[in-house]
Amino acid sequence: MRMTFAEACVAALAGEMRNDPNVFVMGEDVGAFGGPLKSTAGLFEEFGPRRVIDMPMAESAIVGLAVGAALDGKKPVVDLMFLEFLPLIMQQLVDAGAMHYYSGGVAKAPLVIRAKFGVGPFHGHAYDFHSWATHVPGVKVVAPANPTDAKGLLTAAVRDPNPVLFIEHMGLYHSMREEVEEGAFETPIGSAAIARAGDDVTLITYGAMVRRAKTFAEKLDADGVSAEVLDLRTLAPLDRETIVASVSKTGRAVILSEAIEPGGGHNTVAALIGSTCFSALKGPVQIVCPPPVPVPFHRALEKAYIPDDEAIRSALLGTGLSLRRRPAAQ
Amino acid sequence: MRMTFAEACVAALAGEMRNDPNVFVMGEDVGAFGGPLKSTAGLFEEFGPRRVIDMPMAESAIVGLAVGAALDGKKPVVDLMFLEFLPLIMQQLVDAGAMHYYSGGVAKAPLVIRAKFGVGPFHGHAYDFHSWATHVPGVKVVAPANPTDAKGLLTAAVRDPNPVLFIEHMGLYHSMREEVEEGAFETPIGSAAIARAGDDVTLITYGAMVRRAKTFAEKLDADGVSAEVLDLRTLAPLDRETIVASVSKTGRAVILSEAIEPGGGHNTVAALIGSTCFSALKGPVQIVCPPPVPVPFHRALEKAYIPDDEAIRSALLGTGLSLRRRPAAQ
Amino acid sequence: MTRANDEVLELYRLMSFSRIFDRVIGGHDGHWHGLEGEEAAAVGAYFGLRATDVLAPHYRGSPLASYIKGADLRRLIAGMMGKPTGYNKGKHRNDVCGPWDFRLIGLYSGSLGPPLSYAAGAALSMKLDGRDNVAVAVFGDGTSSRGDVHEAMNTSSVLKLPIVFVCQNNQIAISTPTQTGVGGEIYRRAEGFGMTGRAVDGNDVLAVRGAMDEAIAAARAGKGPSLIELRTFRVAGHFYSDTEDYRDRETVDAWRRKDPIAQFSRYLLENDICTSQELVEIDSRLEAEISEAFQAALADPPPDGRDIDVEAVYAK
Amino acid sequence: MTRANDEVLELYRLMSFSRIFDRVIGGHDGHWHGLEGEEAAAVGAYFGLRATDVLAPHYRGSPLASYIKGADLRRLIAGMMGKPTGYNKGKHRNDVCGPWDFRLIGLYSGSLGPPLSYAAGAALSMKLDGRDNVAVAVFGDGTSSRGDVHEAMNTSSVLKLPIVFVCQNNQIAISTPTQTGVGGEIYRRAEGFGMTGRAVDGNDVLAVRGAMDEAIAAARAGKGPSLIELRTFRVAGHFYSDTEDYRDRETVDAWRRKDPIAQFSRYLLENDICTSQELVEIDSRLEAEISEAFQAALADPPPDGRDIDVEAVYAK
Ligand SMILES: Cc1ncc(C[n+]2csc(CCOP(=O)(O)OP(=O)(O)O)c2C)c(N)n1
Ligand SMILES: Cc1ncc(C[n+]2csc(CCOP(=O)(O)OP(=O)(O)O)c2C)c(N)n1
Ligand SMILES: [Mg+2]
Ligand SMILES: [Mg+2]
Repeated sequence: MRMTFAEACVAALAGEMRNDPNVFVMGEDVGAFGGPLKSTAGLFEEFGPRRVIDMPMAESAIVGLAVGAALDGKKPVVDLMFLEFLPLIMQQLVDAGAMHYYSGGVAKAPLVIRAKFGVGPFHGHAYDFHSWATHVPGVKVVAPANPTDAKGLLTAAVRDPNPVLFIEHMGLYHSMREEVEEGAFETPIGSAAIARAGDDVTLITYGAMVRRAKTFAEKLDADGVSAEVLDLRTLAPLDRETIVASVSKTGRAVILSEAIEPGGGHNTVAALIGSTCFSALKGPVQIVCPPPVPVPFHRALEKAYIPDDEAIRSALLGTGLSLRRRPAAQ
Repeated sequence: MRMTFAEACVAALAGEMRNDPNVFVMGEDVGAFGGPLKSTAGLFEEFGPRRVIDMPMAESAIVGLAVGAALDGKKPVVDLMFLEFLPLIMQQLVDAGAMHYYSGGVAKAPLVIRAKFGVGPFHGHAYDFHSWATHVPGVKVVAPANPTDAKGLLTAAVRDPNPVLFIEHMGLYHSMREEVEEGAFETPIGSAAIARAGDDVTLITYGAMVRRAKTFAEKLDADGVSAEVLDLRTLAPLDRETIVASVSKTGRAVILSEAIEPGGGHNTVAALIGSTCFSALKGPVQIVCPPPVPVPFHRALEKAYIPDDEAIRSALLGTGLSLRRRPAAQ
Repeated sequence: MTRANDEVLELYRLMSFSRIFDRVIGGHDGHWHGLEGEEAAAVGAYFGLRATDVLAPHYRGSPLASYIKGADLRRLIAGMMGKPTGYNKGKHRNDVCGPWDFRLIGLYSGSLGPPLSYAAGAALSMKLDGRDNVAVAVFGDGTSSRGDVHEAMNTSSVLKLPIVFVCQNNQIAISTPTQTGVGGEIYRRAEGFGMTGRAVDGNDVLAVRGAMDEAIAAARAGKGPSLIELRTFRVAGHFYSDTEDYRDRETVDAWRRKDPIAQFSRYLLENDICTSQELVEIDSRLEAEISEAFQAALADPPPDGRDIDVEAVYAK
Repeated sequence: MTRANDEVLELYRLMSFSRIFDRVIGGHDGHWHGLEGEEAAAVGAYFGLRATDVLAPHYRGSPLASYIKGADLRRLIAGMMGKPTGYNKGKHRNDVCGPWDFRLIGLYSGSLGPPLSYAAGAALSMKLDGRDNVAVAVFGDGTSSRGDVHEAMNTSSVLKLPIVFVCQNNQIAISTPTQTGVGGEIYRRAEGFGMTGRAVDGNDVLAVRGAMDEAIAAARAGKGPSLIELRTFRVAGHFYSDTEDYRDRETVDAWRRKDPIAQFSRYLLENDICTSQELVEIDSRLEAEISEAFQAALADPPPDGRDIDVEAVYAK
């Protein structure tokens, strides 16, 4: 069936809710309203108010209740609305992440927190704060880049016995439709995907940037450069093997991120490559990401904020690649 | 005058409070109690309850009030008690960091947030969550490693027109006494210090790890290795020049951190070195830091958590250095 | 208490301003959060502060608050469009964040709630200086569920700060009615924090002003904080192009009949405070003022990429 | 309501347990947060829950709560020492975090407040299943200032959850007395959330039990949450070796004279529920039980570095 990213998320939830009576959805306006940006469209109609629970505007309590219900054996899926609200629930994330370890292995907190982010048609609430969550022990962070992975990763997140932050790029949300397998399937958490194979450089990214990287990589053929695109899919814990294998092969890496540079998760990837692929590296690892300012409002500034093709191109040059642009006819 | 780290912080505050009526201190138990771990000892006696304000146990509001008072021209210094409470005030940090930029340059939020952390004699509340704050636009993060810098950096933080997170390692708090200059002086924010000069490798760190790195570096002489120790002092914004200059000289870098690896600020340093010092690097940049688990409780596990000399030693080997340990007589 | 006629007419003008402003902005931007039905509450809450007082308005109605506090309409609208001529230089949204130039505290991120403490902090600063200023902090019924409200109210109470908390209870938060979002009556929460709380008809601008005047006078006099709950109704959609299929039209229509502007017009005419001709003139001047400012803002140049101005993130 | 004598004696035993436990643990660890003076409040709040009920106790008194809920004393003490034989395998502190094995929700970081919502979440789970279980969530007067309390109470109220909130008001938070930390009366906050709230003499264990029984029965019967404020006093220091130079001894001594255990002993004797000889016997059995468990825990081996067990961070 052809689905958008948002529809694929709903399909994953509907599937898990049908299979497992312990799965339920909670958040602000997830019921009759259909969820922010229609993120839960149709679930209320199918599962009713007992399993699709509208909550007061109290993010700490929403996630807090999910933690408690999860301890008690439920599998709550919270719609946090926006990743911009992550600061409001950091404490709950820290606690949930610690529970299994700190309880000596007795407690489990299998909840999922869905959170929308990213510059896109929905103007605002774009902050990409995911990096904080990668720094919380015991928490997994997942960022699908297409409808199929959205369904497979959300299914896996619901089934995972740990707290999972599931981030949804608003630029992908309703924009592309793709054939998505019927029925339940899992995309394993902790495994990256080679979105495009190549030999000369690895472009490493997640979410909406995967599409941009792929498009860019296509164009690079014209420069005589064969670029591999690595879709991280899981941002914590990282799929170290796939990253290392790819960069060991290509010898060059550019990491594309929508989070600001200092303290951002992309640095973890860069540091991993720097320490693990040292002898394979033919040039410096480059990070392409927004400048360290709050996400600006005007569309023209948003555009200047998110790395564009020009920034990727100069990062490629920064890795020491030479781009032999062919005549315009190409 | 010879002072401990904690006394140096108090001296900085007392000095600024005498000079500037807009400076005041707020937090839980900062008054007659003298502050957590005596972090404000004597201030209440000198300045009274109008300028040393005991607050209810409401961290978001405490920092929130500081933000509002700062907007209105005050220079509040919040004692947050522990960096472990950072999750409770992330939203206030994000907002405060955005105010100058988002107001078109009109608003300023010159507050200081003091926060204790680190494994030390005070058992518990050790989390090193500073990395999140390095990922918040508009916020500065400062981490002194000795009493002199504690005084100079806290003075600078109070005078800085931006929100500053000032982290205080509990392992340093009352343990060492050092001669500290009388009167007000500033240690500039944004500038790292060469704590020990060396030629073969740069050990980069902050807080209590600086002392460990220096002690370790002394011992390395016996291995025929001359190690430079770089005390970052400011964790955001980083002193890129000093880092790059040192590693360009030595060709090798080991970053020591008390924050867990994924998403930690040490990766930002490693990525910077990897991208900027590529051709100078003689071996892979190494990070030595705790494993990604919540800080464990038992002293034996705390010890296993915090990187020890053995871990530093193997990281040094990881950079490709050969350690020619001389006979035991040494 | 009787009010001077020019003050009463100014209240009318501001309510009418808001209604017209909604139409102009909503026609341009479907995301606009309109204030229809809540004008008496908002105008009543925001009117009459000193330039030196601090105001943290509710996000819905924030441009009205800025306008009342003295902001230039053209710059405000430019700021809502993200133009560099706006107060925020295109970097942020003046629709939810009024200019600090006029001592407004808005949203510096998307999160509702935290500004209540920022306002309390400004009140603390006033108190430390011994100034007889106040801070007014306004929040919605939805926002009332956030812990920020609790922390700001309790802290203001124990510190006896000169702040007035106002809940603009329009009985809904996006699609969530107060029945399922709010336990108990909001104004009664004040008692539990040791401050007075009262509920007022939020569609009666004079009742709102009366309650605000008392609360502000008490705060200025050092009597500490209080809470006023303004009971009104969101006749508007959550945003301008909201299809509102989550609620039934009857209730909305019933409240439309209690329209605060129509109600206040009747009061003005019945009490011979002005003629209907005068009201028409006020409205047409407003139409002209708003559309002129809007057109001017629209014509202002957009930023270019360099206006992102990375250095500006830190104050010097 | 009259109670069976064995229940009444059990209440005595548990209070006395707490007093002796304090002495043994405090003698070993100066950081220990003692419960002296608050035993009636804590025992009254924690007694009588079903194994299937969930309890999020206040951090002060958490081991007592764990013991009452069925935890093994030796493992509990070992857990407080960070021994691998403890419930947390040395990775965390059983002094502030009781074992989930017995459906206790403790502190999973140093932050007080958030566990209230976790307890509410467990209550939500019970309600979704239609079980007649309850959750009991206890917090201090200091903790009452946190927004967590507000969010948990409001959310529990609108969802009508089977949860009983209990404020163990010992009139101080570290050095901050309720007068400067808490605005208003805590139990009255319940009204503002649409639930009943009541204040009870927290030094009278039977009064506490009476209030708890009613609130728990109401919650089990689907009548939703309520709040009980237990008024007591922290006779102990904030921690065992606290010099307490921030408060005057007179008030403390006055409360010492209202000692809940002495008071309850008198009641037991005056009403011929038992003889003083029986009380002495209870106490000496407790002394033996506690010191035996303590010595055994002390003798348990400490962890070694490998017990850090990094893989254990994720559940499989
Ligand atoms: C902390 C937070 N949670 C959620 C949102 C998303 N949101 C935007 S407006 C709104 C409704 C707010 O309701 P209310 O406070 O009653 O204001 P109203 O829209 O009715 O004026 C919500 C939930 C937000 N902006 N901030
Ligand atoms: C969120 C948070 N803020 C501050 C602290 C530090 N702290 C530990 S105990 C305590 C006092 C708590 O007071 P109360 O809730 O009354 O409990 P009591 O100690 O009186 O039993 C404080 C402030 C904390 N643990 N958590
Ligand atoms: Mg509302
Ligand atoms: Mg207390």
